Amino acid sequence: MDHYRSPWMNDELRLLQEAVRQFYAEEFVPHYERWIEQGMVDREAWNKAGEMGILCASIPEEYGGAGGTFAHEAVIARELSRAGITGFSNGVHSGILAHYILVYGTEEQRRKWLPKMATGEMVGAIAMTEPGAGTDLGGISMTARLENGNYRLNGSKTFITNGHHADLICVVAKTDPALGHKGISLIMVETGNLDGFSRGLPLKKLGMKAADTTELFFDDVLVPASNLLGDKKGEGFAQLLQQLPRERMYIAVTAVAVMERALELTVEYVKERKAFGKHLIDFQNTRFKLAECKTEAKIARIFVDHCIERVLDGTLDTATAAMAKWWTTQKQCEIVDECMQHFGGYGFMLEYPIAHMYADSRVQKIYGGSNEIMKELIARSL
Amino acid sequence: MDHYRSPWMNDELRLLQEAVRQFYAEEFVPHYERWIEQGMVDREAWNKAGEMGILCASIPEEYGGAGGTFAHEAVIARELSRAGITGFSNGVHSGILAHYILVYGTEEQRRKWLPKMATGEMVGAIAMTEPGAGTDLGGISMTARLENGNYRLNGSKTFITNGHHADLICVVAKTDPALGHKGISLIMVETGNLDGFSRGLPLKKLGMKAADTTELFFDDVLVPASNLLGDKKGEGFAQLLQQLPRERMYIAVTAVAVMERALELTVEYVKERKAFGKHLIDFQNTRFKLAECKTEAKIARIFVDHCIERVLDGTLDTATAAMAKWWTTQKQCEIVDECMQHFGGYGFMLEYPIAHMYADSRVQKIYGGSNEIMKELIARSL
Amino acid sequence: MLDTELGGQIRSAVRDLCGTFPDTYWREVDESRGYPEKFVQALTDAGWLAALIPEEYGGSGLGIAEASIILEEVNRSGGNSGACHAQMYIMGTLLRHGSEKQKREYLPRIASGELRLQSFGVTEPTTGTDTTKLKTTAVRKGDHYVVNGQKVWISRVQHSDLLLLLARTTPLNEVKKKSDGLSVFLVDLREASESELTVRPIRNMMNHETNELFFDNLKVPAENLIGEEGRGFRYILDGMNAERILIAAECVGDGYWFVDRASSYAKERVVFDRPIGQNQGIQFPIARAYVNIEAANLMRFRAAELFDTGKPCGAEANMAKLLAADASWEAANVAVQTYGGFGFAAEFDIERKFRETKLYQVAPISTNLILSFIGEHVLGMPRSF
Amino acid sequence: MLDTELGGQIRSAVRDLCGTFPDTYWREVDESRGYPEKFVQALTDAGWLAALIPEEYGGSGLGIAEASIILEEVNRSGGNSGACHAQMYIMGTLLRHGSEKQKREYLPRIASGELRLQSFGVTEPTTGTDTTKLKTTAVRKGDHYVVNGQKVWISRVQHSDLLLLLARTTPLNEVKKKSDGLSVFLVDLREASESELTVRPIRNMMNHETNELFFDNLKVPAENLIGEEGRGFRYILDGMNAERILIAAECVGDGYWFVDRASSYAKERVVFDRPIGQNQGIQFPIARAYVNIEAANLMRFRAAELFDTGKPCGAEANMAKLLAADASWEAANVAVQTYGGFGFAAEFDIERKFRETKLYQVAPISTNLILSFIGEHVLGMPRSF
Repeated sequence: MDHYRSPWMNDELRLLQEAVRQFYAEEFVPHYERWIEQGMVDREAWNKAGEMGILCASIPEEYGGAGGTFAHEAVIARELSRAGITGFSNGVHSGILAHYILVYGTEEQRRKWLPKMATGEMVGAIAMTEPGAGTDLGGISMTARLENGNYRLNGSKTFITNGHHADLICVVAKTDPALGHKGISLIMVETGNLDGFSRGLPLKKLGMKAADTTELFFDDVLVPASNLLGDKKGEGFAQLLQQLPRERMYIAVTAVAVMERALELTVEYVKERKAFGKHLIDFQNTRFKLAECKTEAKIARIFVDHCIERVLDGTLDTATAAMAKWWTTQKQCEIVDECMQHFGGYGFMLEYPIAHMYADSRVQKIYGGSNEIMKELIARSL
Repeated sequence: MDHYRSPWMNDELRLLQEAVRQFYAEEFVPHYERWIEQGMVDREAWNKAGEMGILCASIPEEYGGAGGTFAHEAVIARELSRAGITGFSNGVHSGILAHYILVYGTEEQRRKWLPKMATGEMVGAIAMTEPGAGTDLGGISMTARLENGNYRLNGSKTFITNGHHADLICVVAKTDPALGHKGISLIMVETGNLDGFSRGLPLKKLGMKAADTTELFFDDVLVPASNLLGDKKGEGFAQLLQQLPRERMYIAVTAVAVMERALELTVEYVKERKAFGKHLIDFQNTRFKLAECKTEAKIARIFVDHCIERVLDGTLDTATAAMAKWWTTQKQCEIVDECMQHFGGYGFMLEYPIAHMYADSRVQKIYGGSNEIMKELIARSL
Repeated sequence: MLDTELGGQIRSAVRDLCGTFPDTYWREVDESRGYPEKFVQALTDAGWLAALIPEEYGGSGLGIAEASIILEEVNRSGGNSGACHAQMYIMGTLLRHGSEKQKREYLPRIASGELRLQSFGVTEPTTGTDTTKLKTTAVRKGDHYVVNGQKVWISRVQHSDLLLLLARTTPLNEVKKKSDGLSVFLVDLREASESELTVRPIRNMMNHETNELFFDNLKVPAENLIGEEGRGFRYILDGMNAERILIAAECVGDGYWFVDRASSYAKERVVFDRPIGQNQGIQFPIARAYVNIEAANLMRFRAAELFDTGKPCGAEANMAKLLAADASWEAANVAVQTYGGFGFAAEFDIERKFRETKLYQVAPISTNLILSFIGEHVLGMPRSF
Repeated sequence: MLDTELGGQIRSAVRDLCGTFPDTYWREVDESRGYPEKFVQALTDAGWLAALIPEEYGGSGLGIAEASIILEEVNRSGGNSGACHAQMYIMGTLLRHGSEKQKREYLPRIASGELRLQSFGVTEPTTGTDTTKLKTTAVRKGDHYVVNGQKVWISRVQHSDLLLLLARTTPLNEVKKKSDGLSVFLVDLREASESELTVRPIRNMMNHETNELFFDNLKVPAENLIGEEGRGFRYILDGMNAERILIAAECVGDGYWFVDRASSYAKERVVFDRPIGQNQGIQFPIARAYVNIEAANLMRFRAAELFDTGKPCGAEANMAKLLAADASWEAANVAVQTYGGFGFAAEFDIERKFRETKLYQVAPISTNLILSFIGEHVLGMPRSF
């Protein structure tokens, strides 16, 4: 957007940005249409990303990561959206799961899993939602009972991002069903040759067609007791909550990148396309609507940059993160919708990226904590 | 708003903020209701403000100003809104007119007028709009003809802020009517004992009741040729344009302060008031709506702070200033409207400040360049 | 109903009458915070305020659709029905539930204008929209009731002769349903002494006379009880749909007025050598506001048709009020924006109507309560508060 | 019109028929990007698609109000009228302007389902909404016209036997008015050879078959010209109001479907120990969406009533389409938000209908062109483009 540069960018990040941009263009974009058709990214995309160094970018080098910060993650996520790609869910893998392991895991667990996640040898997923329990974690029915040094897992999960490819799954389960929220733990499951574990077919969904999203089934699955994340049962709920503000910023970063791209594509289109003998951009309605979009995209960018700086200095609070999540995703949907309108019928054609952006955007208002939940979190600070 | 502090604030500005807050509370607030009734602030409010040092805060000390920056002006303007006062139009006086004189005036002009403006001995106004010409300056019919070392002014102006009290008026007039925009000049008029000059009664208007807004009539008014602002005829249009981005920030700063105050008053009210046996704040609709308001107020604040930093480092561009002006005033009206709704019938009662805020806010979307014009300016950058 | 011959005749007659009260008249009334005495008199003399009173009681026995056309035209002319609309819907309680004696005594004099029934005393400061919780009591003492309590937002008390009052006659803890035990009285304001009834005006943003009332042992003759004691809540509910339909019509009238003014101004006002209406940024918002008024207008006539044929119309009356209030408010904003600075100057009347129409987003029922009503009673979702 | 007996009977019969095509049917058609062959056949067999064809030509001679109820019910049942609605409004051009011979030849077979007239060839890639500039030409050569040019967004060509084509028969520079010189032809798609007519499907976001057409010396018998040569633009204008009313009805049907699903789900889905519909953040948006659908619905019936009584209905038809498309889109968004993650999963059908209803904010006329129409032709403001 014009001459504005994010205040947290520096030379190192600029080099990373260039490199990542080139990597996506060469390694992802040519396969993207095929990924959409097959309903998921290629498994080897993860290995390539690992080689490129964009997995676990903010994990310390001693655990195989790139030793960067959230700013590195933001650059990597932003460029993915700018390349027009959805469905390569590195946010869950590097941004969330790897950080769970880093923060809550034992030293042994860190050394065991993080290096493999950094190379892409293991793809990570988090299995939280169940058919009957989304927002309300107290309602989950997945159980993990401790028996002879093993946890026995029973239950099913749905809408699991990276579900098909996942080699390492962090399962939210009740280790003490009687205790409600305090009986929830995070159990790490390695899926290789695992008896009783199966995955559903990729779910058919509105957008994000290249995202590998499946159901997972656990039928008397046994994992060693040492796979409990951290060293204490019943901490799962607190562990999930603690990282949320930071996690929500991934969504906000993506939202802003999508707005900017939508606007860019639309401005290009309305400058070319003619109606009634004029370029579309010469109609005042077009000018005003796009000026409004540009304003809100820029404001969103500046606000999210502010929040990123708060992540970096450790002062991002729950309410502000919630503001960033709901507002940027709301504006993403509004701006993409408005932009699409300027394409007329062409906006519906899948050969135009705006059609994909439209279908892909809507879920942003739902996942990562629905925007209604965000408003409730903000209301608590009133 | 929570723990957020504007990044451009420093200890000196914090002291200023405290002092100004106290000054308004003691010297303005007790008279405010009366000012509303009489349709204008007291003339001596200007002198008191001069004594306090809040006039010409960003004018160098050598011309009697306080030697501050736009940040000082912003603090002074913000506190006025926080005190709930509209109508003391220091923005026009110190923020705009004094800067015209500083930037375009000759050294003699600066020394002649700025010190008096700084003390409040002279109140300043800018006479631009005419009954037949607002946005389109090319359409003004006020003339200033050079005759024997004098300019002879003929015409009338309307909606002139500070019109009744003004001692020094910067009149936008055509010195060469044949030249269109290039024939426009700024002529400084000292109103004391001036033949042919008269003012209308205070205009009745929707809000801003304490603002002294009048029509001005010039009937063969003669002023010395040396009252041409600067030393060259026909520069008026360029002079007016050049300062606009900075001027628009006054409106944006006020908009944010009003949003924050509206939200504060409303949160207080909904925490007290009950309906159906619950406090209003316990209704989810109340919580969500106010969470939305709080989000947008905070985002506006962060964006405006970004723009203020750009004013301070001299990089604020036209499009970004236009974004700040239209978006913050739009949000000001939306938020005040939404807040008022939560007061139910009480929101209409003039003893509740929210009723005044509602009536006062609407004009923000119109003056300083209507929001439609702002969108056009942004569209040019698409 | 939208274009019946009768409706057209009424519209045109009321429009003619309103035409004799130009903008300046309303501006002056507003400025002096006065009551449009002359206008209300003219409207009464022409019989329009008695539209809903049956012919046998001296009225013209029209339906709510026709009555709503009258008020729409008042607002569409630049005036404000707020000064007199209540007579139309308050009277219904008396008409439907009053005794023959009460009707013979009051209705013809209301129809002729001799008596004004403009005030409706329901809301209290602490009960807000939860009417069944109201605390004003009326206790029977011989041939009188003695009223104690407080009311708020009671409009037009200073320009009305009669007040329809809702008060509790059986304490809340002695009734089976909380809506039981409330009764309706016709209070003669002319007879109430100052010590028994104190009227305190509330200053507000528009020229809408509204007051707080304080009852201190006010004596009301028992014969002024309407219908049966304890059934008052039901009696006034009937009138609420009428009120919503009429207010929707006023909003529609306001909406058309704003659109007329805005589009005319947009055609005439030339900036940068062309009429500003040629700008899509001006034209499209006016057009969109118009579309929403048209839709609200259809809902208002739909509700009126159901009302006039005795069918349930709660949903439609509420939706009409919601749609119309939102639409007139949108139109008001569009008009201000089209007029620019002139929109704020009293002499263009936009600012006055802008203040006046805003009231209907809150009164007599807020948007949120309408949404609750639709959510619960039409769509069957659970009660949310 | 809203609640006539005939309308009610049609509604209930169509609803019964649609009930035999459950969600899974439509989901499979969508998934395979197929044509709802079986459904269209059933609708045709029951005579519903011939609703507007006069009885003398084998149809049922109903009005547009009844026809719109049919399509509304299709969409309200979770289906999509997009596969077959065009037959209803295209046929009008043939009916009103065709020769008796043409009518006798085609209408009865269209009514019986033997022939499908589902495609309408107007839009071109470079002319967009400015129809009079179209470049496809038809040149008379003996007893044939020879057609050359290109069309875009031509729906259902692969499932239609006949195409109504608009082409220029007199060059633009030889006509007085730019809307002169266009003519309408009935093209028999079964007879067109591949070398003369190329059909290229366009992949899109919903399962809506739409195509580009390339005409390369396509021969059309002169007897297939409808009405007089050069007057075609006027002939198709007539049908546009019908199209808008029918599409408004489909949007209304979609809107009710979304609100039904959302409110049912909100009643059943329990989170934090209570149905989510108890949350105002869920309930109020559903209620608001419902109110807007109700308003749009009234405008749709208003437009239909004017259409059916032969009165001008351009403003109302356009407003109905605008209001209904906006309302169904609002309802779609509300439904997705209510369903949360499940709103995106194909098995709940919300995502399919969400994609389908979105189309109507753009097609067959965009919101902005409707606002221009209202601004210029209803409110008298200057042309803005």
